[in-house]
Amino acid sequence: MSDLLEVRNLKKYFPIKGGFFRHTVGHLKAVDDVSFSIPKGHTFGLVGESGCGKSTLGRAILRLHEPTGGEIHLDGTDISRLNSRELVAHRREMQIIFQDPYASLSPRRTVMQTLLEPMEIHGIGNPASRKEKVLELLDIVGMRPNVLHRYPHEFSGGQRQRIGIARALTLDPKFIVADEAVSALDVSVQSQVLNLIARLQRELGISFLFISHDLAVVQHISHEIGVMYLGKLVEVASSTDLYRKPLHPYTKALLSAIPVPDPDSKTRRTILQGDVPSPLNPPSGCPFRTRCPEAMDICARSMPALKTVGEGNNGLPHQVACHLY
Amino acid sequence: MTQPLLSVKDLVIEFSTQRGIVRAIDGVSFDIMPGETLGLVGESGCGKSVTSLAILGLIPSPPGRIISGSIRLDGRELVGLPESEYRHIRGKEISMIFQEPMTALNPVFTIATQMTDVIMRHQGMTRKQARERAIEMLSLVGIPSPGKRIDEYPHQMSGGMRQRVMIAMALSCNPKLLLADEPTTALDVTTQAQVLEQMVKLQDEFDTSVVLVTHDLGVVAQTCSRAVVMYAGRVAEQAPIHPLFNHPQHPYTEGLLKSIPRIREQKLDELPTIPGTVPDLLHLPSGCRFVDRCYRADDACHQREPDLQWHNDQAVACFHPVGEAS
Amino acid sequence: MNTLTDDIPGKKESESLWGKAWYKFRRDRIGMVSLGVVIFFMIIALGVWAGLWGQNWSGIEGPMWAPPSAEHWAGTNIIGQDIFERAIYSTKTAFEVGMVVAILSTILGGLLGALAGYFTNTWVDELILWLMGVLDSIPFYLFVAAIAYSLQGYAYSMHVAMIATFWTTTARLVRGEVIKLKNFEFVEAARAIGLPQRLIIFRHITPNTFHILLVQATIVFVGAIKSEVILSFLGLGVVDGVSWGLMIAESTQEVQAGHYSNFITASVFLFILVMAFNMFSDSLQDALDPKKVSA
Amino acid sequence: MEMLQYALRKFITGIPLIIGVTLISFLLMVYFGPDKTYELVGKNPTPEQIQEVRHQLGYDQPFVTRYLEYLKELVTFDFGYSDSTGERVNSILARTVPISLALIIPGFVLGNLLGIALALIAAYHRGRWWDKFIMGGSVVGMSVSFLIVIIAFQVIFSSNDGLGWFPVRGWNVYDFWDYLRYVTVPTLATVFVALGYNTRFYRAVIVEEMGRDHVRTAKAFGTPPGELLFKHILKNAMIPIITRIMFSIPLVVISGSLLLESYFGIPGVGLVTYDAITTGDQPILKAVVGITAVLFVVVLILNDIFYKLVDPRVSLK
Amino acid sequence: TDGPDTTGMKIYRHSLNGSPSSLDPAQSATLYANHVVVNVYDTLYAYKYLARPYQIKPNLAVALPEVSDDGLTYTIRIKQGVEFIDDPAFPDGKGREVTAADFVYSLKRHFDPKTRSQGSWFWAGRIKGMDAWKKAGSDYDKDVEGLKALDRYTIQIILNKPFPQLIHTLTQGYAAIVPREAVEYYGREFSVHPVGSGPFKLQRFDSVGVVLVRNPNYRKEPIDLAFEGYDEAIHGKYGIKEIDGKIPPLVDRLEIHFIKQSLSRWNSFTKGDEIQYAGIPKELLDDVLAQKQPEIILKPEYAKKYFMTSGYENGFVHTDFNMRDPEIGYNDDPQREKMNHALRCAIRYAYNWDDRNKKFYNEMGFIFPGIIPPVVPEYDPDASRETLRHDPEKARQLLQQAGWTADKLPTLTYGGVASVDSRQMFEQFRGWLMKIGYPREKVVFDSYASFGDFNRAVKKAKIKIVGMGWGLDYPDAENTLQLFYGPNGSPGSNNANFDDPEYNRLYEKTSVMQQSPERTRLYRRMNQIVLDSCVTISGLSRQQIFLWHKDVVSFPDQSIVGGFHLKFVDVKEAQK
Ligand SMILES: Nc1ncnc2c1ncn2[C@@H]1O[C@H](COP(=O)(O)OP(=O)(O)OP(=O)(O)O)[C@@H](O)[C@H]1O
Ligand SMILES: Nc1ncnc2c1ncn2[C@@H]1O[C@H](COP(=O)(O)OP(=O)(O)OP(=O)(O)O)[C@@H](O)[C@H]1O
Ligand SMILES: [Mg+2]
Ligand SMILES: [Mg+2]
Ligand code: NI
Repeated sequence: MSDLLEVRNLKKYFPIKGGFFRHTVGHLKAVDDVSFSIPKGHTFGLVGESGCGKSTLGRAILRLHEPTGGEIHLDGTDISRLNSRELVAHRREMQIIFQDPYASLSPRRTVMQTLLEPMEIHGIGNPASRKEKVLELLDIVGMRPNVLHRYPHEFSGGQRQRIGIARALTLDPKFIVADEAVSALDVSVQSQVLNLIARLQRELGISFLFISHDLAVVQHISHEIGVMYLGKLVEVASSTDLYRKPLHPYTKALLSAIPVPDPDSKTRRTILQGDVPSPLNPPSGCPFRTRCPEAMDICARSMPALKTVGEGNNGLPHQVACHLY
Repeated sequence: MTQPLLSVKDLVIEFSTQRGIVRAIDGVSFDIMPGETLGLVGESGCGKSVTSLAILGLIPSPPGRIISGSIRLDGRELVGLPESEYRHIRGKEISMIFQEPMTALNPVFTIATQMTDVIMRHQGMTRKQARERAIEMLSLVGIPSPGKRIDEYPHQMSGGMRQRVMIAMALSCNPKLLLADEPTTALDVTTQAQVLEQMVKLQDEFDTSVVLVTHDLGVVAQTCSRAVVMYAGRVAEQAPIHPLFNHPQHPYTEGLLKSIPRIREQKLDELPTIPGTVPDLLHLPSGCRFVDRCYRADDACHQREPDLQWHNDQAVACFHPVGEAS
Repeated sequence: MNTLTDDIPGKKESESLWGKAWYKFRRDRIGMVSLGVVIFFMIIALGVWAGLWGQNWSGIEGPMWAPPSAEHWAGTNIIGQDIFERAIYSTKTAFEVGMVVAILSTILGGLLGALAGYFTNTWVDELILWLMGVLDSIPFYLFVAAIAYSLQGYAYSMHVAMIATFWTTTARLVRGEVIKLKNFEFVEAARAIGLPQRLIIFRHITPNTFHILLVQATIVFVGAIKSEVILSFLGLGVVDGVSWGLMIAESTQEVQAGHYSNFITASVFLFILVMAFNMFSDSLQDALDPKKVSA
Repeated sequence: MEMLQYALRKFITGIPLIIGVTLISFLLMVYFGPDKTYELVGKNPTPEQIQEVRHQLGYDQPFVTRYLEYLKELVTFDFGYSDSTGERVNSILARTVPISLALIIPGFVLGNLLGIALALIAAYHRGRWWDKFIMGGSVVGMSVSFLIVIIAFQVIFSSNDGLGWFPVRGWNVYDFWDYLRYVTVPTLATVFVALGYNTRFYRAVIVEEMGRDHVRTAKAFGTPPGELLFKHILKNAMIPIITRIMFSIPLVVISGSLLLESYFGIPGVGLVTYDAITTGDQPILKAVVGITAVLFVVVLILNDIFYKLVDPRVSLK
Repeated sequence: TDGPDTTGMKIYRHSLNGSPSSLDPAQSATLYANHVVVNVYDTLYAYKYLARPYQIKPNLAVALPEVSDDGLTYTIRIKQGVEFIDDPAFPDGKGREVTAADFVYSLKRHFDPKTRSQGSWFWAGRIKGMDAWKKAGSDYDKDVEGLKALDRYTIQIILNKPFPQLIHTLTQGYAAIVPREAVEYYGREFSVHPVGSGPFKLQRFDSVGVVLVRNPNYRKEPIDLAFEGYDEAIHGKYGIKEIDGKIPPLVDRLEIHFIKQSLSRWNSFTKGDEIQYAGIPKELLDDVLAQKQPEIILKPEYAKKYFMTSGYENGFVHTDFNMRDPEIGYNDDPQREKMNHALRCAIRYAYNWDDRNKKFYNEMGFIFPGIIPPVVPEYDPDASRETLRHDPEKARQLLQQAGWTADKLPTLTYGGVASVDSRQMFEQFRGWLMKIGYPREKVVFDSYASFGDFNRAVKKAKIKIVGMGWGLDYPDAENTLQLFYGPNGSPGSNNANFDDPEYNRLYEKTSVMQQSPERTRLYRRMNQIVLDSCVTISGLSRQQIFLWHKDVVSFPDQSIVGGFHLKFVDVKEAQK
């Protein structure tokens, strides 16, 4: 199975301004040396706490943020080296679905305008064929054609999210970043949208980077899952492995913290102490050591590298960055 | 049988909006026993917050208005209570924690000012005593070095800490009832677990009744003893936690429970869903509010609204509860 | 397997935000009455413009300071011109000043505000902010006077000066709104599909500031009319024709001598229009408030 | 110390603003402003005489030289002599600015205080009768022209045709009682007009603040209405209020109130400025514009520092 | 209250409708400036307080000048022992004696560019050697042949050609005597720090007024009312007699308030003692006066409280055509020049003097043909009034005959300083022109926000029609006739840019003549030339009414020089 997307040592640092002349006095390492790959037709789930750099990673891959360093290979092309004109051409191949169903659609544009725009920009087809494509997309996301001339505010959150998905599909991308695409939805609608995404992926063979803070959601939809903590990937494994045999103490804590909708569930909960450290001055060594129940001396001194510790049931390697292993 | 601490009966609340009169709460009833934790669940917009605000007498008016019904605290009627008297109940007998830890605290005053104001007002302490009490409360909710942090401003704290401050503040006057409106929704799972645990612990300690408003059934399962499931301004089902999760009777509860994504050994190809969306309160279907999305609906459901029917300690508003032959 | 529906709740009223705003506005009684008054004035102005009435504002028709009569409804002024006729003609002047200043300063403010907001933290923003700061700190009268001199005899010098000073407020508002909007995900979505910046700004962002622009335009309109009165009083105002400001300036000496007609007529016209416009502007603001629209 | 450093940095970044204001104003003055020459030549001048006067005024110098000279004057705070009276510009300002301040401050303070008070009342009774009444009044206040108010008030309060309580005009102030007699009518007029705008603005700010979550929290903890309004809401609303007040200060200090001064015959800086504008008295204009620009920058800094005092979230960085 | 320590003082509160900008005598171009300058400085000569027509009397001079037979050499002796006020400008702070050299210095100042003199035109080209002195760099230590101090108290002036009006110029504020020490000590600020030897000294000066206080060292010269021209029939009712023999100045403190708004001024006047002197606002004339013609009479309620005098101004208002503009004045094409002449005359017929007089001058102005106003002896009461006739029919006829049609008519720019009055005057003017078929769009108001800008446009001959007023510097028609003398064209005082060879020749001839019937004949001939050429629509002398409180002993005059009467003003009661 070939990898559609390969991310190598991706970094995204935001400059911190300060001092008398408001020059850059330091960097906020939102994404720090992250590598992973996604095979064609696979979904890679990304979980982690708020502010750990998930969105930044997703956006850096699409070059909506300019990466500070690293390589991004999409279907053989190094996205990170394209100039702006080439980039526009490659935007067809990668798209994004956003979290906020209210903020992600242009409020003063009709569904029709929103869906036609990407094709117009890229000069795909003629007006008639574009229209046809729009209708086809609406059908795929399960909406009737009579919505075409309505404005976003006339739809419910779930419906908007579908329009957002349809927009991402207009250019027939190979790769889509879904950044918390279902987090803002009510549970009953959330599952509808999750089903839709899963179906699209199966039918169209698109690769997804599925970002969420909800492990349960990610586990359901992903083939492989990466756990992020303070800008770094701390564990990568196939979704079944990660749930069955979490290795990193953070992953364990994360899993046990998920409230299970079953009053009889008897899982032992690991309650983490303390708060997420500020990414502005991360702790030395392993970033998790300040909250880690199993921290050792070495953790303060060196940052453990992400290393493969075994192979899961479906041939995917299980990687973890922890001194315990 | 013990008297309920709080008893809500046939509450009806309307909002007048530009588009017309919205009946946000339409005949809601439930009781809370002393020391009990009651979950109030339902999807966005079903009226959870409005209900809890109504208990505190904080429905923004205009546009909101309590049309009818009663809310009794220890037998005392709260609906129609004048502001001047209500003020003495708020914070003292009933406290509230709000969802947004970022905005619920006043950004321009220190934690100390905000907490001591409340304590002084309701406990008649001097500022010094109140401050001591506040520090004690902060340490109870697990804030490290509370003596120092009490003089910080809200923005200097993380979301989880702020929420804990809110809890400390809410419990500082030993209220009989604590209303928690989605207290952890805005927090990360790990923080959420911390805060919830803290809350449960303190509740035991202070023997406070809690109404926990949430849309997360997982949270309910782990913290509540009983739950009320609301749908579009009405109570759909009300039951102790075990029967509710194991034998839901309302098709909505059932659908809700099924569609929650949970970590499963065996991955499902497709998550079960409830088709459709929550109806707009201005354009409710005739009959049962859930009728358009219900797989068990028949003509009767289209014609009449079902009332809440009690079976032992479980109540359901459905003509064809799950488990009955349809 | 597709169990999705697309029932749109509450779509009866109207399709667009503007439609909704209009729907809301229609129910606002004060708003409708004030709009009526504004339209009434506008018709007067159009009539003058089309030559239907108010044409004889400069002719010397009657005696000095004639009292109101059937012939001269509001009497005559010192040189025997018909005051009512002049007040009517001034309505046109007021609308001309108001319209020109409101439209142009709104366009300018909207444009520069959007650019500044979109390009925050770049030199574009710095430059525009600098310009706004500079224009705001030059004393208004110096500005107007200087421009009035520089465009000596040019009928629109007052307009130019007002536009140059009034646009900054609009621009600041728009800039703030654009800063807010550009962090919305739909902007990022537009970037993700490869939309050029120009289109992002003018197709996706600026349309969302139209409500601010509209309200701001009405505020500037009122501001322009009121400034005209003071400028005309100082001799920096309308060059040709007559305006309420000029009439009031003429009348300031007369009032204490008991010739109130000029003063009252011009003041009443001015007051009613400004008042109606203020109320209209308020109602419009309510109707267009996005928070309230989406309720 | 942090404050001082901040102020210094802010001031340095304010320099482009000062340069911009002075450059543009000076350009306007030099190329578009009135020509003082023709005020100074006699009734029957010869071309040579006109040339002489231009030379005396420095009009024959290149623009750059004149502008640099201006900057030097600004830095040394010495603006030379008025082209009209020949008096030192500094002594003119020292004489007139205090009078303008004495004239304006009561109205300014009262207008803002009353505005806030009325706004609080209106916001507290939002949507009810009081609110409608106050807001109606403020629309009326906003709709009347200042000019008309001044004329009307002078007739009503001062002239013998009206009540005749106050002097018609002048500024013969030697003690506090004189001051009250002369300042009352101008103050009433100012307050009348300012109140409309202020009340409206402050009400909007307060209403916005009332809708915030923390206000609801305070209510939920039984905060009495007075404390809610004056402690919780007002302190939070201070930022826009301070901004509004601060930014009107430079204009008040330096531009005075032209209309009031000319109508009430008060020898303030507004009149001096206006005369300088219309007669092209460049030394005075240079001083006024320069000082206004500097004041603006100072206000900008002070404003940020006040923010910091009011709102702990604001950092000066 | 009037400030600290005014109790026991005699205070007179005068008012003016405008303000001076400079108190430097060399810049005392306005009436307002003269009000102050002649009261803080001394001039060699002055006009008698009460005698009308004006008569010159010696002031600082001992007697009238001795003039040589050829009219070129003037010898003037000045009083001894007169001292400047004490001032830090003097080495020991004590005022020193005024000498002949001070006068020489004061006049030379006008020819020093640094002085920015506005009055040098009086003497330019007339004093022997002055131009050369200026060319050589205005060095005060160098002598001027025609202007010398023969000794400490004797001045000698030598002219290039006779200048009969010279003595009049020496009464002006321009000719006031300033000490060199003060000029040099105060530099540019001399204009706000007057140091003179006049009856008063300055205490305060700002844009709303001046405060002068008595100069205690002013020379003690008792008033001789008979010499000043007292006439019981005219002055008796004002109680002036009682000042006879007293020593001026008669008040301790003289306040002059500058109040531009006439109603404000009136309200202040009627209020009580805010000010004690004012005019009547034109809007209120009917309320205040019982009768306007032939004699002006106050209504009893005002007559009870106030004294009043009236008289025609020493000057007149007129409207000039700019002859340098080819569309209305001289033109290379003789045919067009003829048409322009017809056009100007037609406009003059359209002009309605009575209407203007009624609406802007209270029907009290004096309308006369031409440019010799009634206050000068050369005025001709029997001149034809044809050129004053309002006849729209005739105007239309003239236009038609000359071949003018509505679309051919040039656009007329009517210049003025932006003020309500000038605008209304313009609108009235346009109204008249519209009545003779002039399209409204073709009559344009060219408004200027300041006098300086308006003056620039006038001096650059940019405006077609200019409404002007001229205040006589001295009562001699020469002062108005020079307004149409060709070489005085813009930027000089000849705003019409009239340039007629015969007129110019006659002007040059009369300018050196002493008053005589022959000169009067020639003056009238020049007047006729101006009228025939239709270069100006002229003129009207305004009626002036002065009112003052009855507790003030005064006979106000502000027609010539301005303010010279103030040292004779007395008040009955001191401040309590
Ligand atoms: N444009 C930016 N400039 C500076 N810092 C930024 C920027 N965008 C993000 N950051 C910082 O980078 C870090 C990672 O942010 P990011 O939005 O990627 O987190 P996230 O994991 O997506 O969080 P969430 O779950 O809240 O969406 C945060 O600390 C954030 O403050
Ligand atoms: N201020 C208000 N004005 C108008 N309608 C309101 C107002 N507050 C609440 N409502 C109406 O009441 C209904 C219930 O709102 P409520 O806030 O109780 O929902 P909720 O269950 O708390 O939802 P969420 O999970 O989103 O907080 C909403 O549908 C809304 O239309
Ligand atoms: Mg994110
Ligand atoms: Mg809620
Ligand atoms: Ni069970």
